Amino acid sequence: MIRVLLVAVPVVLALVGPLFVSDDVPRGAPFMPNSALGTDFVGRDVWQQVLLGGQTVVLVALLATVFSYAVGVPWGVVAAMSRVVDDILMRPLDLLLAVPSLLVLILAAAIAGPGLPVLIGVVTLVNFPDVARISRGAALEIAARPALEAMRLQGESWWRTSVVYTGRSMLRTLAADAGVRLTGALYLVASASFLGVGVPPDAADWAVMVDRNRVGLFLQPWAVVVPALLIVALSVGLNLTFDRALRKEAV
Amino acid sequence: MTVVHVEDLRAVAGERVLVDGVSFALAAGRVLALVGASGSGKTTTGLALLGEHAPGVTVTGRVSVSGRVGFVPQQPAGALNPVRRIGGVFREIAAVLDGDPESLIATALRRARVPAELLRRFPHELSGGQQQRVVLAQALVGDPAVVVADEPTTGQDPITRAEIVDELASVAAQGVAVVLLTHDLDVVRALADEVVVLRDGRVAEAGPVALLDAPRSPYTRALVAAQPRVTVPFDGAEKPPLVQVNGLTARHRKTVVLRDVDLSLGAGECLAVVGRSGSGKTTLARCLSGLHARYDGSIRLAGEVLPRSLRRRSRTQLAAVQYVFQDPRSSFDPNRTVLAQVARTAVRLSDGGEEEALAGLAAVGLDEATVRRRPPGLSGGELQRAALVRALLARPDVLVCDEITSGLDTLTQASLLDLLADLPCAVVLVSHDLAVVARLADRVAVLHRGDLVEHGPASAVLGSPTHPVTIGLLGRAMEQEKRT
Amino acid sequence: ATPAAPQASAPKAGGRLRAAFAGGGAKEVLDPHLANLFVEAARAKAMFDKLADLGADVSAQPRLAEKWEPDATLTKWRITLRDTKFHNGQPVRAEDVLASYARILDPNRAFRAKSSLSLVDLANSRAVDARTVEFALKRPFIEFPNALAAFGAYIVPAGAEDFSEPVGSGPFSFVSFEPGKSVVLKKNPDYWEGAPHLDELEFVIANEESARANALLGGQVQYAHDLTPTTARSHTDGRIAIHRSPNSAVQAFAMKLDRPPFDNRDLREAMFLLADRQQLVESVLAGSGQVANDLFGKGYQYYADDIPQRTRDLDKAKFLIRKAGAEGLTVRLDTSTAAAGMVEAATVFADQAKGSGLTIEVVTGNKDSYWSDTLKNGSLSSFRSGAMPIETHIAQRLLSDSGTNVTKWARPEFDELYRKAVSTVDVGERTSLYREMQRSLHAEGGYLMWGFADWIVGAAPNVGGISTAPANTLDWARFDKVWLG
Amino acid sequence: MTRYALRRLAIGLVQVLAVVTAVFLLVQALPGDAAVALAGDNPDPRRIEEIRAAMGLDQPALDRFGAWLSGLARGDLGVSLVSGRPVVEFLADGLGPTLILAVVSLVLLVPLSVLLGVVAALREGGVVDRVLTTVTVGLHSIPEFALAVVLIAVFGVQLGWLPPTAVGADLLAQPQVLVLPLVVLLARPVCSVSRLVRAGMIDALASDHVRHARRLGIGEQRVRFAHALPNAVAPAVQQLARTTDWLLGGVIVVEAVFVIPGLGTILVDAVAGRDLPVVQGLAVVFAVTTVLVNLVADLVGFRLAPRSAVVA
Ligand SMILES: Nc1ncnc2c1ncn2[C@@H]1O[C@H](COP(=O)(O)OP(=O)(O)OP(=O)(O)O)[C@@H](O)[C@H]1O
Ligand SMILES: Nc1ncnc2c1ncn2[C@@H]1O[C@H](COP(=O)(O)OP(=O)(O)OP(=O)(O)O)[C@@H](O)[C@H]1O
Ligand SMILES: [Mg+2]
Ligand SMILES: [Mg+2]
Repeated sequence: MIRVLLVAVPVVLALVGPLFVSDDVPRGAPFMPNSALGTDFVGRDVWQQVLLGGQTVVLVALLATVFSYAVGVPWGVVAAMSRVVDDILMRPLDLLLAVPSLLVLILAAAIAGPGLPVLIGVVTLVNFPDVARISRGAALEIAARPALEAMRLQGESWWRTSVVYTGRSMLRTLAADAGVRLTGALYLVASASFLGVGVPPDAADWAVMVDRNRVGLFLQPWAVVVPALLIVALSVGLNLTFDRALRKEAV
Repeated sequence: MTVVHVEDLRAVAGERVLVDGVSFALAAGRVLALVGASGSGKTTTGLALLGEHAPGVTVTGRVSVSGRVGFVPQQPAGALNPVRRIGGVFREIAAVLDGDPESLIATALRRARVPAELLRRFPHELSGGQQQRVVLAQALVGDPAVVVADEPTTGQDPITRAEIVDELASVAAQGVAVVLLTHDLDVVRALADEVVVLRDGRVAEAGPVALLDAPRSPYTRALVAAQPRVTVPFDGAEKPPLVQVNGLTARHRKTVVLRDVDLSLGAGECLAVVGRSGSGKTTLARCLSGLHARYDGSIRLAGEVLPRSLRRRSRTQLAAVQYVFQDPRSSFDPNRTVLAQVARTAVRLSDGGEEEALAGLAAVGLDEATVRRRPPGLSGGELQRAALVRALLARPDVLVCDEITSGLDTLTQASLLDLLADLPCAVVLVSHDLAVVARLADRVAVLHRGDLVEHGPASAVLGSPTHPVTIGLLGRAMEQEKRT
Repeated sequence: ATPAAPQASAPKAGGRLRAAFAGGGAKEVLDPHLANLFVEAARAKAMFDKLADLGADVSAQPRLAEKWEPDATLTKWRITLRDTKFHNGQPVRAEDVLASYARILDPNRAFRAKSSLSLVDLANSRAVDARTVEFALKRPFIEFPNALAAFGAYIVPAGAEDFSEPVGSGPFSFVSFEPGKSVVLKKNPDYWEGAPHLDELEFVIANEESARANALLGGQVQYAHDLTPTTARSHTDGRIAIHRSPNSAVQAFAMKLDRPPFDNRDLREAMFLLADRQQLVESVLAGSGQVANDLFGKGYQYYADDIPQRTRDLDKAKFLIRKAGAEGLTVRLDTSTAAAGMVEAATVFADQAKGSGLTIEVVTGNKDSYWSDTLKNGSLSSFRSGAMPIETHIAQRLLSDSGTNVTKWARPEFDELYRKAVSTVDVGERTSLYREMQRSLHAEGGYLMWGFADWIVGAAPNVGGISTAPANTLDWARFDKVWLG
Repeated sequence: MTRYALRRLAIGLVQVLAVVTAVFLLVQALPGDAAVALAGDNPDPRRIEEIRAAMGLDQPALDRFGAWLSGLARGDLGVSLVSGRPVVEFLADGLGPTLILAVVSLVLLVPLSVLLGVVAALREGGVVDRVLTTVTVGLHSIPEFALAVVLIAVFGVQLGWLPPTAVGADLLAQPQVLVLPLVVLLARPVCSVSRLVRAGMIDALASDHVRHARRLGIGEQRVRFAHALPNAVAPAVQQLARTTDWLLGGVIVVEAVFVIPGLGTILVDAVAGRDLPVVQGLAVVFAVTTVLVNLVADLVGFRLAPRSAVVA
């Protein structure tokens, strides 16, 4: 129940929140406690910003995670198929892993300029080598399984062996990874804001709110606490859900 | 002196009764064998002696053991910690016992015939037989009153199997009571003083080992009767070759595991491949069926060279050679129903469908309700039969079977052998069990460390073996034969 | 609601003050001619002197130069030096002044003061005697003292090239330097303006504003440079004292006059009228500043304070937009995080333009190349500038040949007015020329200057003598006048 | 094993070169250059040109890279464009604080995350496990700066128990300034490592060999820590390597908030200032540490999982 609430509250807020925001938001002085959650660092209503700000966080984190898997899983699976392809595909990733992810983040964001697509791209770029490595490991193990060999003996199509069976068998490994990876994506989005890359400094975005409103922590703590709690709730909820799903499957 | 006393042992998992009123007693230095079909409750009873039970199982009844119990689990590989050196674990075991650890360990190693230099190794650096002895030695540290050995010979070649039997015999001779859980009646005959036959958790029959020769209960009689014997078969007529293997040299990475093997097999014949563990039998079978592509030389089917890799085999070629895996469970996808998976062969390779699959499965005694379950819901024997049907639905010219009878009780095994004997296609049978080989094979190939050391008609190879390995393998089998 | 900076007790000698500044990391150097960042400027000021510096009204005040006298053509300036010494005991001589300027003007180097001093004709300048320099200028220039006060125009001993242990004539002398971390200085008891109160002064680097504030709150430093209004508001319990320097920076939007749509005067006026300056000051500067009147340098010498303040007039703006035929037009407002508050101001302004018929679309660009991009591209962009004399502002940004003419304001008659002003000796006449220039800028210029930001400095309550002069002027960050009470 | 290590080092050398080249290209691709960065607000284009010439940035990029590479071959990392100081000095300045932070973090991280992982695994699905999951995952998802801000506000400013920053402090002489930064630094890796330990421990505790070890009469504590744990930490070692990498690569946020001038700060400043030789020097340091750390992790991994050595 708690688990469900932890996930549902932020997700619902993120999805339907923007519908409840009126267009002409009165601007006031920054960090004033004059409404339910007060005003933020440029005098906007914090509650309105909370309603607006979930979409990007949830979207960026989810999309970046999805893209990391969309790129990383086929990458790893293809690499697992042949030794030659393996070297061609995996060596460059070692390289990418050898550059600290924050340097990648700073450089990529500086080159491409701000914007959500860039942020999603960068978070994907930082994450997918790891996903590729994990998938490659899982796929290598699956490829050696008699079940897959049996399917090949049956003359099964590439689609059924490589995609349906391999994909499905990797689910457990990937699910175990996904919770932490989503959390990592949320964190990267937030850190990007701290470093001033990827998002406009006054974007309505929970992660940006946490960063930009922290100067007003003593005046108007809600402007930091509410978005931070929403991010934490989402991460914790997702991880508990994945844990539970894995435990169920293991039984 | 009675060291084990079991009275009215019951084990229940939910509604299901796994063990129902089992009682027996055992004196020091004696060997008691618990025999019975797969799933009859042997392991459950054995574990009860240790005061253990599987999760979800409730055990009632009286179990009293005077002294410690040592346990030799079914798979020694799994019981050894991959990251710990052998010696370290021995010292830990000895540390919790009274007495000088060094001498305790030395005694146990001597009794299990484990050379002391193995102590510095990791488990993966040992052969299967060595692992088995190490586990036995662990059980023997500090003079246990009882040793429970669970399926100690399953999957071992005859030579190794005989060694294990000797070891257990010598342990018993040193005054330790041994409880042997097995379905291998030869081992029972060779070792046991007393036998308890279990059927569906109940004692079907109990008494001295001689009861196997004159069983009273029909179940025991069936078990004993189903056991195949090593007999020298008659020569069949020579047939034109269907499969020809020329100069086959196969590698795993850089190690050569098969060296220059030449073989041939006629249509409808059965070729048995025998040899000690690690001699290259599975590799040969996998080369034939296209699962192992790293080899030199050629494999021809009806005169045509077979592509090395499955990917390059045409549908007819795929259908022509089929393979049945040693471990049926891992060859099924646990997420789809058995029927769905078996039927795929018909769909892909012989334009059939689910009806044919159902018919084929029914023919081996698997009803629809069973096969509509997913693999975890079937027993090992059932899955083995389903795997066989899966291969047969392709209507192959050659069926390659890797060790498909090990781990099955005699009754299940017998029905499978009948099925194989009636197949119209050629069969390549990889097996440790010479009795099975003798029953089915027209030709026999003996592998030793990657070399084909003997190859010819079954009557010739089994009747007058020339290579020492063949003699060794056969000799051990015959020896056991003689004991009965 | 800001507490008045508590004036600490009477001046007291002794003690060590730690001042936290944002820094440039390990790239900082102690060469005063290379000074670029605030911390470098403050350190240079503590160890070196310029001939002149900017006073509270941002006009040049004599420093190392005791006095200056132009000749009638305004092309020969005679400067008398104070009788003082460098930290190594050598006197400050005319030769050192000429050598310092020669170093700055070296054609192969790129010191910041170079362009300000470029009108000095070095070949014809000379040392009259040890304490008198005669500068020859390439053209008449009454504001030459502004050049002497230029950022980075410090006097160093002749021949100085190695600044790992710098020697200057300033109120503090060098003790130690850890790049990116700290600089320790000690008092120069022989300083010509009187010895500093402090015995020792340490500059420490903390790039994060919150870190500077926290270090101050935690007692780890006694002076924190450049705090936000929010921090100032957060700590009103007397644990720290807040010092504000008004008119330290101007915030603006720049429209380009040489291209559509802002080549249309009506549209520019409409923009002027659209801005709700009070709201911008409230929400972007958090109230820590004042409304501006589209003119640079409020409170500075020559500022035209007689021009009435513009206020928002939406109806008139709508009318003008319609008149300019710009109804339904979308204008792109380029901004970036290159300077604090620019993006926020852009968003607020875009909101204010809603319902005017004109749509403002805020585009956040790359911060690293923003200033060079904004010079060439776009038609409307965010702008911010620190304090400098109004003359300098005009010379750098508003003449036809100015290097950083963002608004592309290029008018021969305006250039002529400027030329006239800088060659007019009479102050009253000069002032009226500056006012005329400012009137035309106010009426039809390209800068929509909406606010002046306060500069905020925090200090421990016991620190006295902190001035509230605008940033970059003489009394800003001037630690020889500061004491620990 | 030695041959394996040597081969890896050779590959590592190629990787370092590739990283350096990639970083060079990336920095070239950045908008603006050191001259633009140095010119500051409202720069005069003429001045930018002058600075460019003074820095030698008017030379073709390829020539500059070539010169830098040949310097590298002689063990010379060049001098900073902006300050003219040798790059080696920068790295030496930043390495001290970074090493102190990294070493102390690791010394605390390993036992702490192993302990938490083991405790959670022993109580799998129970209240303790869920609380630990919630707390560690919660900490994992809070951005570092948010955690730092709260800790500083509470313990540094309001309660005044600990110094809120490390400004101007000598890290070794005043270890109390390290307390808050370490708490922030540890929050994330403790989660990722302890969750891996937990997962590994759950698998290991359910394994046949652990069950068998219990049967052999080995004490429960020994079974847990000498039999199950070594199997559980093998996957965590890889994660530890990545953490070490991250710690050595400069922990930008923590360094900024607590004013600890380490490699991360130098990196950010150098990128912002387009000080290419310094960025390149840092890239060399990061790439070399990555190669070494991963090599060490793999060697430790082989020790922990002897079977994999056969495969490698
Ligand atoms: N936890 C459990 N819940 C329900 N049934 C179980 C459980 N554990 C074992 N069983 C069932 O109990 C029966 C007896 O199992 P046991 O392992 O004792 O058989 P066995 O005689 O050792 O068989 P095998 O020869 O295959 O090893 C089997 O049918 C098995 O499926
Ligand atoms: N994947 C592998 N990598 C490396 N060596 C292997 C691999 N698989 C098998 N081998 C080695 O190849 C040799 C032959 O193996 P194979 O599996 O063919 O033996 P087998 O005769 O089937 O033995 P068993 O009776 O134990 O099943 C053995 O020495 C084995 O260790
Ligand atoms: Mg069993
Ligand atoms: Mg085999």
